[in-house]
Amino acid sequence: MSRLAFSGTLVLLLCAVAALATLWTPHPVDTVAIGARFQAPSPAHPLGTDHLGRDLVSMLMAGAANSLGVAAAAIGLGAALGTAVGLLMCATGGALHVALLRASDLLFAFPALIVAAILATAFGPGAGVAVVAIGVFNVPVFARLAAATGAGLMATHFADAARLSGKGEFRTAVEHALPNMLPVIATQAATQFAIAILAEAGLSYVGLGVQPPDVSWGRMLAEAQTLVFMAPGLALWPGLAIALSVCVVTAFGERLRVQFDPRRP
Amino acid sequence: MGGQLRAFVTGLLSLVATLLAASALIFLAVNLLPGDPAAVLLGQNASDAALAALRERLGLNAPLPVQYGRFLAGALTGDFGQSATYDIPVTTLIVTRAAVSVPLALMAVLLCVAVALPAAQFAAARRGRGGDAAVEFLARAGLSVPNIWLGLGLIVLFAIELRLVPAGGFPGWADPSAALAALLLPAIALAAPQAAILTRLARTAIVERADEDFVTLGQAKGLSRAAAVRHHALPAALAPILTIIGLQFGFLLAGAIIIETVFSLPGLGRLLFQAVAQRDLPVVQGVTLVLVAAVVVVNALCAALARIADPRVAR
Amino acid sequence: MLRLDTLTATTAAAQPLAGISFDVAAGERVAVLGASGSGKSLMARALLGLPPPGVRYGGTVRLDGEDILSAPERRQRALRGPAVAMVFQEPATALNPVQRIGLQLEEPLRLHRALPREARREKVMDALTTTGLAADGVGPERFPHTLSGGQRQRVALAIALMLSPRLVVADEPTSALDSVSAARVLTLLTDLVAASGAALILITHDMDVAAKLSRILVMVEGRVVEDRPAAAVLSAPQTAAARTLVTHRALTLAARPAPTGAPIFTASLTARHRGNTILNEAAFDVRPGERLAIVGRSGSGKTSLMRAVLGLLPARGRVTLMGAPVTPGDPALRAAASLVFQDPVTSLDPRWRVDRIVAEPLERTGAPKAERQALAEAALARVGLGGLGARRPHAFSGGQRQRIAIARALVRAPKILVADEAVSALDAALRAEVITLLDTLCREDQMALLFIAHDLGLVRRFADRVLVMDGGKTVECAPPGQLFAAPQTSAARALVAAASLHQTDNHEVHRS
Amino acid sequence: QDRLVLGVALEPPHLDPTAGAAAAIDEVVYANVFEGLTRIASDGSVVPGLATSWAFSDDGLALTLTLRAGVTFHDGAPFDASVAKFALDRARAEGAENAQPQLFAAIDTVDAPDATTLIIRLSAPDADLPYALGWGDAVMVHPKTADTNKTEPVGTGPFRFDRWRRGDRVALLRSDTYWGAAPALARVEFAFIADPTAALNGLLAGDVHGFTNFPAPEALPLLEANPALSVVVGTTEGETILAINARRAPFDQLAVREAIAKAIDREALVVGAMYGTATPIGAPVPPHAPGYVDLTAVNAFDPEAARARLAEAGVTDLAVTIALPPPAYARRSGEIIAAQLRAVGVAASLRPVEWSEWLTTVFRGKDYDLTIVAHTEPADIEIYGRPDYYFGVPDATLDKTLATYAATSDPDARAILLGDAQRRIADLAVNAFLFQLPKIGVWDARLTGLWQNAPIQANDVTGVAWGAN
Ligand SMILES: Nc1ncnc2c1ncn2[C@@H]1O[C@H](COP(=O)(O)OP(=O)(O)OP(=O)(O)O)[C@@H](O)[C@H]1O
Ligand SMILES: Nc1ncnc2c1ncn2[C@@H]1O[C@H](COP(=O)(O)OP(=O)(O)OP(=O)(O)O)[C@@H](O)[C@H]1O
Ligand SMILES: [Mg+2]
Ligand SMILES: [Mg+2]
Repeated sequence: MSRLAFSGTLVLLLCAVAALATLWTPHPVDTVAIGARFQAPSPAHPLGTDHLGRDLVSMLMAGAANSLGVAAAAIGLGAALGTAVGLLMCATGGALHVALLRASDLLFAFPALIVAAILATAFGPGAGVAVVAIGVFNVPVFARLAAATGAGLMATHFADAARLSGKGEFRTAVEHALPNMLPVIATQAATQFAIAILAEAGLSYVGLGVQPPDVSWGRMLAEAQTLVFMAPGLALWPGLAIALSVCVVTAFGERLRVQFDPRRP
Repeated sequence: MGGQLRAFVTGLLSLVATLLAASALIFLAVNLLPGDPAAVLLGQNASDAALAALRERLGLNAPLPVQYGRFLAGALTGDFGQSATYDIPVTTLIVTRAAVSVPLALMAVLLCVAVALPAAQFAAARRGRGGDAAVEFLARAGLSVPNIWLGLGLIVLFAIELRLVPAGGFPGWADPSAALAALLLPAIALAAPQAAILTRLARTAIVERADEDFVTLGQAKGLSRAAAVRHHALPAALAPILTIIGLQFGFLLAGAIIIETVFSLPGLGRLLFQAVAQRDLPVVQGVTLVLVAAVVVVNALCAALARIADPRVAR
Repeated sequence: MLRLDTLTATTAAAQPLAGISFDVAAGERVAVLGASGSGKSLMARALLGLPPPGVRYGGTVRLDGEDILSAPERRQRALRGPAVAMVFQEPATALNPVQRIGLQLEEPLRLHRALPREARREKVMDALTTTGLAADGVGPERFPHTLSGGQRQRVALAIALMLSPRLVVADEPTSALDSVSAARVLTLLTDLVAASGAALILITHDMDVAAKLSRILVMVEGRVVEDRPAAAVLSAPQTAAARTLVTHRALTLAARPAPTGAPIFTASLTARHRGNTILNEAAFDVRPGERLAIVGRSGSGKTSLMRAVLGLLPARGRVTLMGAPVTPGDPALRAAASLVFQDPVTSLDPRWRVDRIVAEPLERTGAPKAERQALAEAALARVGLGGLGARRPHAFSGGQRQRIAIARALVRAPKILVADEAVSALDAALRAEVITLLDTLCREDQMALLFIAHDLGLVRRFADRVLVMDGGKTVECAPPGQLFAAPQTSAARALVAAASLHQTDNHEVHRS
Repeated sequence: QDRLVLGVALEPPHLDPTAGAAAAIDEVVYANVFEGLTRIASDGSVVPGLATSWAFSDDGLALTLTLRAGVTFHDGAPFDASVAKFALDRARAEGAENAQPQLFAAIDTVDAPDATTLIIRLSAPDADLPYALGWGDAVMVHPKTADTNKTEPVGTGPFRFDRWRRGDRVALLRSDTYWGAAPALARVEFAFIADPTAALNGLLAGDVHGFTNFPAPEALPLLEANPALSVVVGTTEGETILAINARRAPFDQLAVREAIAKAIDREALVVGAMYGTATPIGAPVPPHAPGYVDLTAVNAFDPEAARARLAEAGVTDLAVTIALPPPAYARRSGEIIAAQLRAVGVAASLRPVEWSEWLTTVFRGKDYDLTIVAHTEPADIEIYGRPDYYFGVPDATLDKTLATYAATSDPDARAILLGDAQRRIADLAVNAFLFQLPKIGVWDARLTGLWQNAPIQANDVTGVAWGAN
């Protein structure tokens, strides 16, 4: 199996667990059983239970759904909007181009956590806010990438050929620049996806991420902070889940990059 | 010269436009949020008269455009008004907090560069071999470990077990060595993921140039592979690396909230965060503006440095 | 002095060098020829013991009896520079873009000679002088990007010769240069190597260049298939590969009448870019069926003129089409004129099917889809690629791709075809194929052809008139015979002189 | 050693206790920098402060206080009756920035006949006035420095303000001009550490010597096992409630409110959210208060009964949102209560809010279903009689009891009235009553003199000293 296929399989596996968790977890995660908290691993609870008596395996599964879901939605949002803006920058010149460039720079300069804080106050913290905050932060990333890649593509002879066929800048950008930049975008998306998983954890840490009764790895980690000395597993497992999925997803992104590298032998 | 002056002026104008847009945006956003700073200050038992008086004193009763105009007029002279919560000039507040955030970000960037560039160059010179894979592994690990985890681990090890440095807090710059000690762990925790990112990006940038003929020419002149990469590929890759560092610095300056919280450091990030919670509009405005300005200026600076590093970029 | 014995190069998937053996005596000058991908560059790098990543060498490369490949790294480094030096193909990448050239010239001295700084400086200045750079006003403080391609190659040459090596390996040092610069670099290379008594291995695809060296090696798929004195190879090539290389230098074109009638197309254009004038009232006219060649040194504005005419580059001026004034980029003009780009790789969108690519110019004509399909298929058939429309560009060879580009240009039956170095990226066999096609089109369809070319041999045989450009101006326009016999302007004279350097007596022009 | 670093969770916005609601202000300056005429002792009793004695007139409409002589502010300005009159008049002025105007509501005029006599005349009897004068909101400030106290507090206390590094700490130094016995500590620093993890780390690393209000009860087993630390769990005046918006249907129905109260397992809550450090309550009076009645049996945990009550009220598919202010007790309780409500068929969702939003939306705007909050003011049962308070069920009986209670000064009669009020409130299920907020003290085992309980939100370090070992 190629390394790309291998890392791709791992990513799929991760997504499968997350998808499964939206339908089924071994134990419910929205009930509490204070009497059963801090249980050691047992056949019924292979990783034990948390501070509210919930099964840790079920929590990790449910957390996967939210953590990965938020990351995926955020990157989807950021990549779609960013690519659109980048394409628009490719297809336009003059004032509009400069305005878009500035707007994207401005977005980039804005501290992302503040955007999240403001959104959270306006709409109440939660998965939606996390998606928008992380997504917004990613818009300029993809916009820059799309603009830079697209600028090269718009200068190719096949773009000129499209212009000579009577097509406008925008149509040329959509028909020629867009399909050719997709590999680059996809590769970047994998890397940003990994960063988004970490960002979700960070948002949860400061209380702006997924809210109870929903579960996310970041929230689990944040809540286990003061318990590390007494119930280290509560911090260990979600931390590991984050680290491993970031690792798997970046590896996949790296493989994608190599795969699409024009210099590849 | 005329061209350069024009470029400078347009650059300045676009910076001002960016800041104006930023301030208008943040002003509107914070004003539309539910919540009232006067209510926070006076609490549950406050009388309506007292609330109204305080709102008047804080200038919250004026129409929004007037408030914004006042803010702009003040900002032009470096006066961002009084903090609604602390009741001291926002500028003073920013200066004291910047005394933590700026050195912290600088230390983190320095650490990050000091680790990432040699590692990247080491990996690039050994592309596809064991050393490269090891660096890639470490970089990926550095990126993957959640920041909170790393911070906590450092505290437990160095502050609680070994008692080498404090677990948090900031003693001020009166005693520089104590200040540096207090910033060391946070800087490391902050730098680690950035160093991982920079290592990977820098490695790619160097590798992209390591196959160019001029690097081979360096070897053809008798340099070893590593030396050829160091003397030729790295300098040629410096421009994009500097751009990345610029972006990272901006991020570290404003995005350190989590680390500031874990280490209870009085930095700009936490100040801003708290000001949003308390609807301390002058502080939110002032800090955001300063941060955005800093990011824009630092990026411009790095672009200028990149231009020096790579004479081709210069227009 | 140099002896290669069953040199092989192995990659994970293949063996691009399959056992090469030959000798080179001291002071000998050897040309290495071969199709693209035949292993020339890999062989060259073996002489330095510097495999590209992913490649392993086998066999031996002995320099005065000492095997470079198996020598310890330290020893290899000691040999690189003082014993063997190399000049790379691409002037754009051969020099470190962020280092002043003085430092780069000095580096071999710092590495291998214990000289004081002053002495090193002096040697650098000497090198700049002998390569004529000092005369061009190029000092050691310059950065590579401020130099022209030819000047950069001269710097690279100076670096290679700095330590007077016994062997100089030059990998296509002039193929990226315009003819004037190429001629200058080549003369300098051969002269300096001769003066220092070093042996030279020159990789080239230019028969005319090879003809001037003492020996020719022809490589095919990682093997040396022919290794004989230059004159022998040229006069009686023994292998098919060598024969192809030699015979395609002469092209047979059918006779045709001189074009007559009113100009179908005229233009006079001025264009500026960031304060620089790139086109300065550049003007031309062309008649139906006429082939107008546009020549000039690199950067003289040839491509810019073509792009300006078609509205791809903003320009001011006058353009008329069949007597009526049109704006550049006018739809009528775009309907009447088509463009074939220099590089077949970048002119086709790799993600599109070939039939869609060919039909693209028809999309805006309002023709129904079926009709567009049919036209595209017809155009593909016309360039000999009928029935292959469902494939994507990567499934075609370089020559086929260029034919696809031509099919796209032809699909709207243009009255004018503009070709920007449409054949220079092709090897000799493919080049002939494409030129024959263009020739047919001009004759049979009375299509006017504007073509940019560096290859003055081709221009002389193929053009009806030649337009010389210099510094964004059109400075001279005359039939080839007249121009080559009596160039009027200095720009034309320089071109003709450079061409004759290349041109050897055995270069025949067939016009049956 | 005579230096103490005390951790506190929240940073005060400023340091003038007479001009702000934040408990964090009192936690730094009360009794340390500023003193009132009276003072609340560690057992909650009223003891002499800058007034050495006081007495009500027979009709209860005048309070005469004798002031301590020879007291000066840290800047050398003398304290006398005219200063006291100024301080009180300033605090009770119309539109003053004082956060507790109700304390001074009964005061009509303040007179200073001589330097050490102050007469406060009332418009109605107010037995609690001496107690009220002990609040931080009633401390003595000097006319010269009153306006700058926010940033440079100048009081009469045993410690004077040294410096405040915002975001990090406030430092106090021993005052040489203090009228009383010099404190043992020469320097006291209040370090602001909001994050529970950071608090725990700071304690373990020895950066801070203690927390009077440690924010992470879950870490107590670890800290108790540490011989270098003392863990002292006490009580506060904070009754933690699940406030119910009875203005909004269907919470106007008694059965629905009872159902909500019965759905909550307080034992589990106290263990789950507070790690067993808190005491369950059944009414808004602290268990340590005189007149307390244990009413936890009223609407005790009974999910079946809760379902039945809901059915009785004809309420099906009840969906509620619980607004949660930032403190950890609220956020943690919210998660558990939401799960407990779900268990009886009430779809509970959570909305975390900042204090600013809580105050405007929930408290003043009364726009909420349920919210969890601790009412930390001492002896504050009167809020159940306020007609336009953010919670409350209109009830004439309760209003009458509370009014009589306020006007009564006889302790025994007060206890009986307080008992009636508690029972009525519990029966009406005005709110669901959760637990008395604990005060979790953790400090270096060598420290003596820190308060176990918090009858008032303050960290009086006057009597704190480092022990022998
Ligand atoms: N680093 C490498 N890894 C794998 N294969 C390589 C590598 N470098 C070259 N090759 C292969 O070796 C063969 C010979 O390449 P080489 O560069 O020597 O050709 P060339 O004759 O110089 O061609 P050109 O005229 O286009 O420069 C090609 O098939 C090429 O794909
Ligand atoms: N997009 C551009 N940006 C900057 N300069 C340009 C651009 N296009 C053309 N020029 C400049 O215009 C001049 C003419 O360039 P042009 O490409 O037309 O030359 P050319 O004669 O086609 O050269 P070559 O033979 O190398 O293709 C050059 O000096 C070039 O640097
Ligand atoms: Mg080659
Ligand atoms: Mg050109």
